[in-house]
Amino acid sequence: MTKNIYLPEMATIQEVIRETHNIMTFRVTLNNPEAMKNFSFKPGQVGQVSSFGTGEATFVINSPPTRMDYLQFSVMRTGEVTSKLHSLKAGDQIGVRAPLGNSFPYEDMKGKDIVFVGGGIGMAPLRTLLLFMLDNRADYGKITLLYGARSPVDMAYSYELQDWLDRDDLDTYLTIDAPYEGWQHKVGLIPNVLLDIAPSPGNSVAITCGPPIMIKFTLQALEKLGFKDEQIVTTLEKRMKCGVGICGRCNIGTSYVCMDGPVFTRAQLRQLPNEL
Amino acid sequence: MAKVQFIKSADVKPWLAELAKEHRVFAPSYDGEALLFRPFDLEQEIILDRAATMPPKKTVFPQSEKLVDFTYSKDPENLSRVKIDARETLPEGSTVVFGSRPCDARGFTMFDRVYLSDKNTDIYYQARRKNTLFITLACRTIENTCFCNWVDSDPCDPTGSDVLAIPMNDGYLLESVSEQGEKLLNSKLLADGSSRKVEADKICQEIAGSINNTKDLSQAPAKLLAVFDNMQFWEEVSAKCLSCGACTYLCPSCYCFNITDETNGMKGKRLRSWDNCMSAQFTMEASGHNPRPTKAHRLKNRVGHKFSYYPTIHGGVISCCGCGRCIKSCPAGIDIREIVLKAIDFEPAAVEE
Amino acid sequence: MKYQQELKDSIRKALPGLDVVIAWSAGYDPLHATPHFIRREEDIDRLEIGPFSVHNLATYLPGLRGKKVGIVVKGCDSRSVIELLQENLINREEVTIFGFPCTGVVDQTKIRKALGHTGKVDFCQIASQTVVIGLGGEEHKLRLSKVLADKCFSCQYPNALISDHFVGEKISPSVQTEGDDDLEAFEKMPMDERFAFWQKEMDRCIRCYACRNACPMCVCRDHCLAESRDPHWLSQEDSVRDKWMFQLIHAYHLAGRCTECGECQRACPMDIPLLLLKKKMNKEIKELFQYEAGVDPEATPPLLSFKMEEENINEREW
Amino acid sequence: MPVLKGKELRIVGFLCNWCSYGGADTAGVGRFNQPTDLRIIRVPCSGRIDPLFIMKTLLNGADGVLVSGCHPRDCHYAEGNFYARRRLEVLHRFLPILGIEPGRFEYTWVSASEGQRWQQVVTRFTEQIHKLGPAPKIAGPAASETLRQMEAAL
Amino acid sequence: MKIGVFVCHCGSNIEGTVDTAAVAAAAREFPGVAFATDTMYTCSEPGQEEIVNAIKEHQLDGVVVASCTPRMHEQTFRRTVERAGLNRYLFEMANIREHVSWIGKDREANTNKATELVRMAASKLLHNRPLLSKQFDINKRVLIIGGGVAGIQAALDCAEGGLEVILVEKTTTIGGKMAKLDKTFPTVDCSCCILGPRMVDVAQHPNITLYAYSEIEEVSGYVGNFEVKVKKKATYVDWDKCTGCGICMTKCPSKKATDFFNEGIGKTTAINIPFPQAIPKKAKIDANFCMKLQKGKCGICAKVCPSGCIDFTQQDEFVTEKVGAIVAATGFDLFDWTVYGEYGGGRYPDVITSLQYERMLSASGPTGGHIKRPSDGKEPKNVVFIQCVGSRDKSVGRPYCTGFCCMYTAKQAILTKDHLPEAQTYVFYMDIRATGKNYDEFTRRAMEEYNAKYIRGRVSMIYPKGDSLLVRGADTLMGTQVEVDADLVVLAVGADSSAGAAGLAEKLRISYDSYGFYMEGHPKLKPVETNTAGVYLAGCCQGPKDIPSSVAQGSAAASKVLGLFSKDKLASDPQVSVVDIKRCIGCGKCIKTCPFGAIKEIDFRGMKKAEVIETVCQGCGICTSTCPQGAAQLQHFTDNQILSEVNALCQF
Repeated sequence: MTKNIYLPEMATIQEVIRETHNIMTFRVTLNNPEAMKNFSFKPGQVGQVSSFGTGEATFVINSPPTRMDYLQFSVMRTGEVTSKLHSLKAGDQIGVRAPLGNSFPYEDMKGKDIVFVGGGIGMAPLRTLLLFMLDNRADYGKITLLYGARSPVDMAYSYELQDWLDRDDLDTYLTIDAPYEGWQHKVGLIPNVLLDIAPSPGNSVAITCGPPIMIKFTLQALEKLGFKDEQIVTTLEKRMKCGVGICGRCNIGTSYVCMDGPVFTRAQLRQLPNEL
Repeated sequence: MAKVQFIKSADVKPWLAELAKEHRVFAPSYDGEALLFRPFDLEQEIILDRAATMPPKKTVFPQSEKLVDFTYSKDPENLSRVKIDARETLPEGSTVVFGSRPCDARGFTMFDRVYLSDKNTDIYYQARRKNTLFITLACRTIENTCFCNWVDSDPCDPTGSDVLAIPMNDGYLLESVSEQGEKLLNSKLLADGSSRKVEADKICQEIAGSINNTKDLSQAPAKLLAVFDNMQFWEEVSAKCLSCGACTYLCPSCYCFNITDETNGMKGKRLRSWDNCMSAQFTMEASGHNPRPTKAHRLKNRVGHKFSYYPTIHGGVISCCGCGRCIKSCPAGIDIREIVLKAIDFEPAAVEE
Repeated sequence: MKYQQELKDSIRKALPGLDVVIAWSAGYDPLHATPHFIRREEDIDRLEIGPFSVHNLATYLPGLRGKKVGIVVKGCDSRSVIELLQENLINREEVTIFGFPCTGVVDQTKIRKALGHTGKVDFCQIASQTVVIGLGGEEHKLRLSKVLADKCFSCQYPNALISDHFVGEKISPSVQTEGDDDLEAFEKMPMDERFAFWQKEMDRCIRCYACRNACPMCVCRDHCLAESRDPHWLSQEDSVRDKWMFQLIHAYHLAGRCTECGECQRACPMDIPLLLLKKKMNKEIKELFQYEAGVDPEATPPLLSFKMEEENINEREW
Repeated sequence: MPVLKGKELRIVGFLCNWCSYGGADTAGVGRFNQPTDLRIIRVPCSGRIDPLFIMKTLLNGADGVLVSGCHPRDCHYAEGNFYARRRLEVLHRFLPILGIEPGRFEYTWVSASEGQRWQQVVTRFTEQIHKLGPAPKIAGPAASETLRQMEAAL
Repeated sequence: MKIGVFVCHCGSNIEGTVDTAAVAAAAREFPGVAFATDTMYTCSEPGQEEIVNAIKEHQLDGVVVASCTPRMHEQTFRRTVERAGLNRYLFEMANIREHVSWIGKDREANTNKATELVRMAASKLLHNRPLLSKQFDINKRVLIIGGGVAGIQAALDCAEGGLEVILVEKTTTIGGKMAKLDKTFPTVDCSCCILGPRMVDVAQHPNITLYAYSEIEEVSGYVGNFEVKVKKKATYVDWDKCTGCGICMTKCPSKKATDFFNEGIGKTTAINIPFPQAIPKKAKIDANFCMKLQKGKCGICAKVCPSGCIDFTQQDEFVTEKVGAIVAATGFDLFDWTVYGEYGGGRYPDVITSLQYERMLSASGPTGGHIKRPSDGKEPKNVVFIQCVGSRDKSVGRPYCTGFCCMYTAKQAILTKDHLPEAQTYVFYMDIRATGKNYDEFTRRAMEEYNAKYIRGRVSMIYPKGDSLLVRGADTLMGTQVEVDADLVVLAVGADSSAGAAGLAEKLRISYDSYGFYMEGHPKLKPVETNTAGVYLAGCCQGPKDIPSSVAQGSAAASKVLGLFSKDKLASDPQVSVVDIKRCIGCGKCIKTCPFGAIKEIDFRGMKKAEVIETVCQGCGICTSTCPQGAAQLQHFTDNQILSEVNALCQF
């Protein structure tokens, strides 16, 4: 029998983590053990998470495929569905349609130096790839992470940051927009800090994700550092409903963000009509 | 070899009554001042000499349908443990649509490429599509808004139909197009029509001859992309647009939809309902950001999708069947033909001035 | 139309000071006109006014705020302009109004009803009392009075009530002949039949919201309750209840604001008699408050104001 | 949830908090017997009662809707019931066009001290609704296209 | 949301006719309900503890209590859930006592109805959101409107409490009605002697600013931050210089000016100080009678004034005061008795009002304390008092009892005998209302010691008879007609609301009853509050009352103000309207209809939008039902909340 692309898998929230005042992370497992066991996805793929009665919203699976105890979604409160999700607790039931969309070109990145540049909730898609690469550390060259947020309290995954800072095989830089008492890391806007760190474009790929304004200036900074369009990878967000390229709202010209995205290289983005 | 049968005008209703014993049968009849595909009713007059207000889109793609039925249930031991049972509700039974036009039936082939692709199968669509048969009526009158000939079709085009009926002076020549269609042509009310095939072909030729002014739209995909960033162009062509959904909802090939949840007590449903790319809400994100903030952006996407993006993805097939309902029913009289031609004729130099 | 040339001259003179002038031009066939946005000198030639100038162009004004806009109005359209001014939804200094004496516009549904269908119109000639329509090679002659919109029979304001440029001679309003016959007839029907009537009519609504978007007073536009989840008045279900409820929302939000231009009904692709609801609302508003929308730019719609003592509302006796 | 079959009809009340809700309380305190059909929704002011709530309630199948606020001039918010009076009166007169008996909706003014009057209002309105009987119901969504299809198929 | 439902037995009040256990059982099936039980007395200490414990044990984040009316215990339970760590607005009540168990005995119907009310409450609760108050600064100054005894009391109490007080008085002197009285009942002590010192205290108190002969022009703002525009009416006398010496009065040639203080008994000069103890003791020119102002000739006062304070060019002046609270103590006016044709309608000079009689009795009054008939100055022999003139009389639209007329009539009967031992007094009365301390004893004395003849019955007509009057009435106890010859008739005129009461109420945004008396917040529990936060009432503006009650209310209002100001910041009520800026199209309909001016237009990135001023919004929700897009939503009564109640009830 043909799979019903609209029928979610039922899942249980195992753990809820409050990240910031408006971001919560949900760790979920599929109720059907068979389905959970067979679940496979690639870093960067997304899922449609349902609160039945409210609706669905799209989130990247931000746990890596190498750690399958649970699937993790981080949810920033913006609208009806995200507000509803924020009211849920461990043990509550949700629906998941995943994996959807494309993934980061992690195969093509093998042997390369990797530069992650994440801002705010934009850290979520980077996290999955970062952890995946750390779990396959030998496959990749030098890995640099620059993660910025407005202030320390706006920084998601704060409980993991120390780990990342402590690792020898990962260069982690944290930055906030303005000085804050007790903050021992960098202060400044992400693009400026990026220019300070000045990662070499040589054999590198930069992966950046964050709010539109940050992306805009980060792309400029990367360009200044000598990164070519093919070396820059980012993800797009659009309003989605079906998640499978049918319902007709997330296209940019001929590309459907839900199917052909959400991951695009800057070179690919330049090919798309200008409608972000 | 197609089965060819003939039916006298007077026998149409009895034949439909026969078919109605096995299938849900829809035929065009008046509801108020609107000519709609309505459940066949012996008492109702069937109107076949003019195009229906609405295509029979609803028969395969309902205005609103349930995708998922869900029920909450509580663990009596621990009321806060709530289980959710979510199940699909697939349509059953078969349907025959009588009196659809070639453009109407062909519209579903635009759906097919998306809803039944190698990547995805929409099982709700599939269930209805499979079980809905179209007895399509070739057009004898070409209306002012008709332009099927621009989009690689013609008034006798059987694409997407199961039976093609060619109107003759005393009745209809019924030609099976699909196997399922052939099965419909087994009634005692029908007579072998092979002898009148030549006559019918002639009628078709005559009709085809009565349409002229075919336009070549092969440049449309590229040309529309070329004017993508020319917002002045789109603002001008969309100036009179009211951003309503008349064009999209009456379009046999518009297939966009929305998904919304409704609950009532411990029960709820996930609905799939028609959505309209001309509405600002269509792409409005929860943050308030809208990639298509103005009607110019939205009309650009509608025209672009039909005449550029879709053909680019689907081997050059334009996602418009030329029925002209969007022109006829537009409260502001927007003519999509004009826009496409204008884009094709557009000389970038003109932007400079 | 007699004053067409004069109107064109008037627009030609004003155009240099305006971003756009909204008028009408010929539509896709001889039976239809379409709104026409004049931006350049050469656009003026295509302007046409006459019995097919059905569209109420005032609908476009709120969307053009911030621009210098010229607009050609029939008498009835001018009431919508007044109403928009009254509600501060447009700025008077940004709008230049061109008026002309209107002798009535056609109702396409009536023509279609008279001819069966109007898909293949070859030509259309309009004389003072008759319309001759060429349809699929045949000629059909119709009395103009048979195909004019209902609102034209009871029209009290054939000349623009407000205008900066008025071409032609003002004409006096036609004597009320038909008025709200349909409303009167409808109100004679038994309750259950009325209830059934609306169920049947609303059933074919496709929720395209052409009624709303064509309405010059439906100013919420992108923020309409129809699609909103918060507040969540309606589901997206294809149900008579939701579709009917929307029409009640529309009618109620227009109470005391509706000028009965009839665009809701004209725009409806399914020909649902939506104007009936508005006529009823207006009748009651008029009876209760002696108020008519779109006549006085300084007035306040009656449901946005009150009197301590209401002359026509009896204190409830129980 | 169904109404008690044969006993009750579905009557919904919208009452302002300051006067009429208090009046209903006073009636309770005074043990003034009333029919049990009415279910009261409390709102701060009759001015808060969007007439569309009443339409929605009626279209949802209520058999009657009763609105009550402070007497004109006694509004807790000074002007709320003046607006309400106009809006509710318009609604009352509008309902017949829909084929809904205007008697299915009434509005009135009851102060917090008028317990006895509240008893009379409820009793009278409930009687009126029972006299009118159950309201005609809109066929649900299933009934539109699908039901017709089914009917046609049968 | 995890909801806990508590269905209260209220002893047998509810349980008697509602199966509360069944209601709780049914509630367990409702969406979101994670816990439901029935309890004996939910509002009791153990009942509330049960809620707190359940919230903790079951991790509830919303509570429904089905019990009595929310007007009774909503606050109680809000505090309960707050104690358990929930936001107080994540609570709903179902009224199953007043609206169910007490109004019917059909247990099946009641149980079903109670269940539905719980279902409604739970449905609404699912849409409730935590609401938080905002803190704002307050201006600890108080405005008191009206300088009668109630206003004086309030002003002094506030000033003593350390507050800055602005006292605004309409006439040129404070003192109000009490200053006009000769003696007070039941002690018969001198009114002016007890009030006078308090008036002086007002004048001398460093915390009190007095604006006499001033009125309130405009009030804006909200509790804690009102802005009040006061109109200081032109007196044509520079009060900074006027010493109140009174020389101007002795020289003023225009001696026919209306003597308002003396209730029109006699005339006064165009420039005058109303009475010797006036506070402030300043002269004012009555422009209607001043020859200089009327005809441009005269100006004698200017010439004789030793301090040169006369200024014929003076104009009204406006001052703006910022205050945090307002006490309205605007008093009352006498009922216009001339509507009574049977009493002569004002045609007989010897039919006077009780207050005119007081002036006549007063030693500082126009007659120097001698009782004289206005017509001929003779001492009356028979004085007839008629009670309930403009009280308890539906025919003149005054069905209420003024309450103090019985007492002052008894007092005046006594004083009449004191002044004119030969005189005979008659009192026509309906009932004697003498319910205060020592009151009934006092009326008894009038009858028994002072021989006032009390006749129970209404007067049907007063006829002129020679140079006296004939009073005809009924004696309902005897069942006979009586006729009394009267030299003087004193009408016990009832209290009417003050002439400007309605206008001021609208400025203060408080409500008033059909007679023009201001509405208190609650007839029992909030006697001096109004429904507008920060505005309080004292004295007769709320309804007729005697001096002790007025003083008590003055003190009560002052204590309310002091209580309010005991905090440095106030918390706003979060049940206010909020505009969703994304939905707002800036049409301004809400601004037009808001009764409180609580919505303003703002510019948001070049677009017009509406914004609610939280502290001004009173939470009526008119904007919400006006806004066509549903952009303005009254918190806690949003469209979705009300719709969820509707849907819980009817979705067939």
